[in-house]
Amino acid sequence: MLLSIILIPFITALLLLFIKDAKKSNTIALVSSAASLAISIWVAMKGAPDFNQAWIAALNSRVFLHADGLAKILVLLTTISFPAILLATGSNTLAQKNIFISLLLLTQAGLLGVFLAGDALLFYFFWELALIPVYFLCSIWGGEKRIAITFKFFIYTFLGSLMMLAGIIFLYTHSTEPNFLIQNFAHATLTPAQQTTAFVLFFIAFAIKMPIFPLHTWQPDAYEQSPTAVTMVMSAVMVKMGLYGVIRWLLPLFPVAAKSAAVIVVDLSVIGVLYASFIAIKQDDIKRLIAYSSIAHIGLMNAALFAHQVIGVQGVLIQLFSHGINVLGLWMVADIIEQQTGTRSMMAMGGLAKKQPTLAILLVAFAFANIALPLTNAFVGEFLIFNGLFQFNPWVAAFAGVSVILSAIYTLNMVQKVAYGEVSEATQKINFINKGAQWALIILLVIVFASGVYPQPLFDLTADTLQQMFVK
Amino acid sequence: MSTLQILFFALSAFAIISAIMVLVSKNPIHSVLWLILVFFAISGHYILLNAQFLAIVNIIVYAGAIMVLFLFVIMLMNVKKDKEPQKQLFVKLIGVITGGSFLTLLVAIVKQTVQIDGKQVMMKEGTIGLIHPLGKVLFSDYVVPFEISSVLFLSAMVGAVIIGKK
Amino acid sequence: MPIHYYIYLSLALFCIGVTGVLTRRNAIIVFMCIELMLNAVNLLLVAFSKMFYGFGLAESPNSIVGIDAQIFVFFIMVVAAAEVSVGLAIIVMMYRNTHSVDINFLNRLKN
Amino acid sequence: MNAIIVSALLGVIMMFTSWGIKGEKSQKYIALMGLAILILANLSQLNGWYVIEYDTKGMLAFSRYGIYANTILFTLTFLYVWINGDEISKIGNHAADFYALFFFILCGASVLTSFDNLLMLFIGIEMLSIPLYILTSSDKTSLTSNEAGLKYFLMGAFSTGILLLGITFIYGATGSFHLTVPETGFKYEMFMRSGGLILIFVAMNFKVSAAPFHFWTPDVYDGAPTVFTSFMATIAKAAGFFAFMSVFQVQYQALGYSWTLLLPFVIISTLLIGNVTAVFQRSVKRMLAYSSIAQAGFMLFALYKPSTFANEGILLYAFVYSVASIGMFGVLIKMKENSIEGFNGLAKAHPLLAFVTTIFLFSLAGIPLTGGFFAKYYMINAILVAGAGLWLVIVALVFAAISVYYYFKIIQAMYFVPGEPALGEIQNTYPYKLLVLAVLLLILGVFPNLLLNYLYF
Amino acid sequence: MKVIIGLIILWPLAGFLFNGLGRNFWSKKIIAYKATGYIVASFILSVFAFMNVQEYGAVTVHYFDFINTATLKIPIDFKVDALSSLFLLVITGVGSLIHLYSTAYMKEETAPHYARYFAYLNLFIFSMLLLVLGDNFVVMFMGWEGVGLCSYLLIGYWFTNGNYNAAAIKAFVMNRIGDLGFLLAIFWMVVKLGTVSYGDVFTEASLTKLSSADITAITLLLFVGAMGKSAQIPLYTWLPDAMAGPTPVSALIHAATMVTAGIYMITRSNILFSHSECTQTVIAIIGISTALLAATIAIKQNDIKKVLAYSTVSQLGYMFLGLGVGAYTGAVFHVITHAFFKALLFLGAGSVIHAMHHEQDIQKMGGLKSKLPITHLTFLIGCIAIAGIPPFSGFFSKDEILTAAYEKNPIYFYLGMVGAGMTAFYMFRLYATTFLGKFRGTDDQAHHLHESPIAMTIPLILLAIASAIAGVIGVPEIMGGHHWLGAHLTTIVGATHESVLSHAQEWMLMGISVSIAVIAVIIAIVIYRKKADGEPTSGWGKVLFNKWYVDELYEAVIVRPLDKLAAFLKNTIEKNVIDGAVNGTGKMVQYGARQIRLMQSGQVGYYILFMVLSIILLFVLWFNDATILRFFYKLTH
Repeated sequence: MLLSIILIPFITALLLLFIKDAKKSNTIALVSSAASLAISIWVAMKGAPDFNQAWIAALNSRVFLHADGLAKILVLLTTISFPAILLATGSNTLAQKNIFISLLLLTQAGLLGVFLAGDALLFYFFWELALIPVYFLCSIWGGEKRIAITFKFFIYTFLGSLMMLAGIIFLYTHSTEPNFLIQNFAHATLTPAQQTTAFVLFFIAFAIKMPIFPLHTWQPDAYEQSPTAVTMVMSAVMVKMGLYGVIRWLLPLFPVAAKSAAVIVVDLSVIGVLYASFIAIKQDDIKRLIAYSSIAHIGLMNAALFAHQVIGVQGVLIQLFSHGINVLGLWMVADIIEQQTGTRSMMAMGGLAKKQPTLAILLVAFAFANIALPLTNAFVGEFLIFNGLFQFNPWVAAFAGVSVILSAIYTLNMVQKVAYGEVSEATQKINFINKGAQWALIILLVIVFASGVYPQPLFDLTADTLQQMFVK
Repeated sequence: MSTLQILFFALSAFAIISAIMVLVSKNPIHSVLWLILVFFAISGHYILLNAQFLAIVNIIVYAGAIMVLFLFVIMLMNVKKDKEPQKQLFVKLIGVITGGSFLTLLVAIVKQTVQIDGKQVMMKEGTIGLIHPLGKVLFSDYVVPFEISSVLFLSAMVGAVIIGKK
Repeated sequence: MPIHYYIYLSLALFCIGVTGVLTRRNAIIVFMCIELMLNAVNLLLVAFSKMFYGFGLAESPNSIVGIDAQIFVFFIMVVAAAEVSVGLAIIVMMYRNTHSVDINFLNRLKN
Repeated sequence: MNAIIVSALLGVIMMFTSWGIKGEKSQKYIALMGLAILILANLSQLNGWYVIEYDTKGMLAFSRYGIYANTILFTLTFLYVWINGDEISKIGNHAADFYALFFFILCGASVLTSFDNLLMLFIGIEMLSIPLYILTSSDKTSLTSNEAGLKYFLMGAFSTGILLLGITFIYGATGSFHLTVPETGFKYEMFMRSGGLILIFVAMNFKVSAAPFHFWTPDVYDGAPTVFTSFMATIAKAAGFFAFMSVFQVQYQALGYSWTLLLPFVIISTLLIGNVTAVFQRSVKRMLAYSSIAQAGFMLFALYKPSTFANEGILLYAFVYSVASIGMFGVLIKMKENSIEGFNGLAKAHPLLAFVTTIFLFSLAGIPLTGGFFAKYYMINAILVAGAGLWLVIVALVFAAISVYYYFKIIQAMYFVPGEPALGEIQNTYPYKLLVLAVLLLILGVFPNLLLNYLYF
Repeated sequence: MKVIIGLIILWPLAGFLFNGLGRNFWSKKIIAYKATGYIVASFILSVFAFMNVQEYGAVTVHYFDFINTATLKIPIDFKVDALSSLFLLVITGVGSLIHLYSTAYMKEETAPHYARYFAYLNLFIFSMLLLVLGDNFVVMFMGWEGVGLCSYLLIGYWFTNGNYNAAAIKAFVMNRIGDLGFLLAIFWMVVKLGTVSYGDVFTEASLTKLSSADITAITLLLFVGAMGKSAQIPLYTWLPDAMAGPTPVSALIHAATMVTAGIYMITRSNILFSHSECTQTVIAIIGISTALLAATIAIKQNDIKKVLAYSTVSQLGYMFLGLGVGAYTGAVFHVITHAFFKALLFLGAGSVIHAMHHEQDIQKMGGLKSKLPITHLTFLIGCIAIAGIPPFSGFFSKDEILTAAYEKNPIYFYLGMVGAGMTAFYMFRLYATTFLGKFRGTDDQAHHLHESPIAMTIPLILLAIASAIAGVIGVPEIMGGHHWLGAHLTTIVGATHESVLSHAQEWMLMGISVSIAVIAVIIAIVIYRKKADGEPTSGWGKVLFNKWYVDELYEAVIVRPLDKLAAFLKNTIEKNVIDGAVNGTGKMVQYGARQIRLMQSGQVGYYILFMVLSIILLFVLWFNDATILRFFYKLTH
């Protein structure tokens, strides 16, 4: 069951290499991603048995897939995102679209693998599998400065993952039994100094992936230059890999180090949140704005994780999902606008509400979900996150809280510049919204409100992870 | 000072001076000739050490065959003394200093090795340097390397053919 | 004769060889200096051989301890001869192409 | 023993082939057949089958490991000849002689995987080196080839001198040439012995082109005919590493703590110089030369302390690295020019070639799902198991990230930069041969134990 | 009850969905009927709920758990009690009237925009009901932010106008600042108590779990929230700007309901506030300061809606003064009366603007008395009510607050008196300039002047009646009433305490306030009967006309420095420092590559030299390993 979630996109990806027709390949991909969505919903509801098979005997590494709450929610996010993305960007014309989609699905397989892997080596494998197709996607189909930017992004993240590799091997050599099961590492007897070392190694990898200030500079550029479908994947799902790593690795395996680093990391994250928010205020490029907003949100989640309060972590578990959905919606709207106006500069936009009211409404809805208005999904998560931060330190929460105001400023600025005002020359070009994108957005919007009003299913889904983390 | 010691020091001085002359001679042919003298001096040492076989081989193979080969090549090329390019003095100085420090270091290593302090080398006596025991050992214990070095020669031969053939 | 004498002598010859390699530009002379280094090693080996032979004799009159070093010297000579044949062939070929045996002339390949 | 004898015999046979059989194709096939026989003969030793049963009197010691290392080298040579056979015959008209030299080199390599005496080390290294000098300078009309040959020869001879001095020191200190020093003579902890070891260390570093003794590498690899660079950088180097391992796996304790200082020093300078200098190369061939230095830096990890990871890792590394390099050089041979720009637009013009190149580069960079990843993995694991500091690993990984920088430049050129690739004529089957290598790398990238399991059966 | 309360809140939501989703399908007529109908339905149910509370007391209904985890449980509970039922009535009642009014006022809009307008308005009612009905702070916060959102959307309703959008953003952001305070207060409660339900929190307030410092902090933070929503110093500047929205919106949101949310919140948690003397003092001071400041500004404004806006701020200040001095009943009373008369005034103003074709400057009006009789009359009633002249409603509520203030501290009272005087003055200045004297507008406007349609006048009339008589619910005892409101709210704020003032004193205070008001009214009418103010060019007039330059001050002290900071971060730190460091690393590698490359000189001599030097280096390293090794050993082990 779990294996099939990963294999479906993987096999489809290979299959697509041989299907030259753009439309057909899109349909096939859509069907495949819908299939994995169906399976993942089934898994989320009913659970699934672990998949456990010997892999590299010499190293005692296993193909071990395990779905706990954390994995389920992220798998769900991934499998929801991909059909939505395919639906939304299906009509975009690209050269060699079948390969584009194929690489996209490979990324999906990698992402799903990351979330499901219970074996460190396997985890690392998928971690890279998720990265490499993105490198090609961005470099081939990206914007003007794509090559240099993507390269920077790739080297940056690759360096991070190499550090993680060092960390994994370090743990492996210190664990009581020589195998790679992540649970097994928890039994490794590490001195505090060793814990700190391993912690730092892993943290670099995750911090770059998330990214945390000041390691974030690859992100806005990468988001800006990537083809939007990839940006969506990166920002909705890929950045979650970093947070996932923190939850899966740093907190349970290095409790002492995580605790002693908490103050630094939380402070750094909060500084990053404010920093990114401030920069977002001054952005004119709509994609960069969303990118910085994403940095701020991710920073907040990271802070809450390291604050390590039950309530805050619970919030993060929800927010992982919510942020993905919201940011996906924002990107889709941004994509439609960019596709049709040919510009990303908000100065050139305006009057969308007059020209395309539906799109404007969707933009506004996602914008407000993004700033965590109550009854949208993000509110639940951020409310709990702030609560956790407050428990950690009220001042930190207060400072982080300033981002609530700042986010309102930049989001509303964006809404104003894009949607309101007189119809600009660029906006005049927006003549239609393709049905796929519209439906994807509406589905996402339904999720936004549904999980904003009744988030309990998400809580239930992640309860076991929380239990594991806090009840010893 | 015994004769042995006198001979030793004389040969040593001769060897070192000749070696230095190899370096300082401007004319390559002179260098070759000085080098042959070094080899003779070394052969002298071998005789002192009663390594007669090696002494002979050294003279025949090295001083005789190899050095003559060198000589031939130099003459073939007809390198004149005035055509011979020289390195800058500065570079030479660096070379000498480096060589000197290398020597110092190696000597330091030997000096540090207290275990060989006062150990003597057996002069004149001993049968191991004679052909008979050497031959016996060479064709019993060392027959594998002996055979394998023939392969080495084969490859050198092939190489010479490849490179030498026009 | 103390072993140190031989060691110092050999090391001196060896380092003269090294210095020669470092200071000369003529490829043939450089190669000759390398031969000098090999010979210095040979001498040292023989000296060691006789030192160990001395130890061996003290234990048994029929000892041939140390003979392996002399055989080693023999092999060094053999290999050196092979090397010389190839080396000179390369130098001659070089000379045929460039009419020079100056190693400073070899600087097409760099950086 | 089988390997040594059969390879020597095959060398001789190949020598005569050049007189008897004229067709270059048939020479190639004879060589391939010979290699197959060689592999079989080598493996059959495991089953107790000997061409000649002879007591080597402690000169050689045959282990399962050594035989397996031989097999790897022979297999690599087989792949190498299979892919590059046509290119070899284009250089001069000595194809058969070159094959003979390959066999002699393999003979030397077999010695290096099984020696138990420093004399055999010396002879083995010379057997490896002398044919390489010849191969390097084999393109007689090319000045660069001449230059590379002479440089290689002079420096190689010099390093031989250093090696011999080291062996002599060890002999002086222990009274024995045996790798495992018998309990006679002076005991351990001798300064001269350690000094000798360091000198051997230097000479071996030279052979495997580890910094700061790497200087010959870029020039020689660059100057030599590409097809032979491919051989030198892979099989010869791997053989050198096996020898290096044999010496220091036994003797490393003699250096005590110094070992934990000297080796890291060499490792880091190798990684630094190899990786950092490669960044700036415009010539792919030269870049690969530097990258091979950098790869040597990783392979040196295995020397730190003997362990299963080190032993298995060096085999895996040697194989994977060689396969990737042979592949990469295989692509390079077909390019009309060596510059990175030459690769521009290759993905459009020849997608399959671009794909296999990508896999080779991935493997060299150590990206997961290719064998290169596990090779690096084993190395890191080895050094961590050996108790070395994590800092060494981290530094190495930072350099690995830098290596991605230059490897990916080619990928960028192939896929993202439009242009006309400077592609020479390619036979239809040629890319598929390379594809075999790529597939091999991919398989090893997922199941590295396919290679390593044979060590234990 | 569960169903009824659910329906009260769901009707507006249904209206929102109906109008929002169907904006392209329905005709304007259907939209208007449905939108108004839903609210009226809600009102009817509210009345029913109110009766129910009167009869059986408070009701709490549980629907589902919003958040239910091991550590925190936040249910979606609604509570209808004395306080919320009152607010229900006000919201749905006034809301219905304003919806009705709007159907006519917004006639000019095209159908989709018309629908959008009503969708927003319905959503607002929904949010406001959520705010009022919630049984815990989180549900209140949901409504709290929801009304903020609707306020934003409605202020920026005419979205093509950039200034309107700026005003909308300003409103939302300032509200968010307050919301942050509110949120922090909630966090504080969660951390200390683990619950946010009113019942639990208020019970715990008197127990040991909360120290007095905690309570002070929580209440102050809550008050920060109230400041934002109810436009108190220093967060009041958004409200005048919010007049950019359609006038009925100003009436509903920015006068009658949303802005009073702060008062509702504080009254709701009065138990907490009563425990903190400090907070109460702060509230009182802020309240009276706001009342005075806004009143002074209102004196010199020429925009009919701006005057009303500042008047609203000022009146809200009074309400906070009431809260600060503990007169919760008085504050709620004033909320109710203010809802009537301020909604009336705004709608009246809307009627005027409607008649004047969107002219808002009172200098260009005058003499409208005869042209707009109903509007004039109702507006006058509103003015009298707000000026505090008995027996109109404003008098009773304001008097109750001022009396309580006097009890607390006479200074509050005197300052309040001054404010009351100013209120009377500027309201009648507005009245006189608008309705009396000669018409000063263009001929075109004069030609088209007409009384508003019936849909607009009916709400005016109904509200005028309410404004006039609403005082009856809180007639103080000395005037023979028994203060129904006080009795009604006993369950919420406790029994009305016995006044310490003698009857004579009370009468005297009333007398002072009434006479000051009357005098101010007379002065205003005398001055502005014939002419209008020009724009003052110097002196105090100019300062007041420019609103004490507070906006400019904020701009200079807060907005611009932050903007500069953001620009600095974006252009300098991000680009040069952080990204610079990253790129610098890359450059360093390249530089190193260039340098190391030079070592590869191509000369064999140098190569061998380097080799020998390296050997020497290795030896030196080895010799010196005692010192170097110790260093490396530490690193490696």
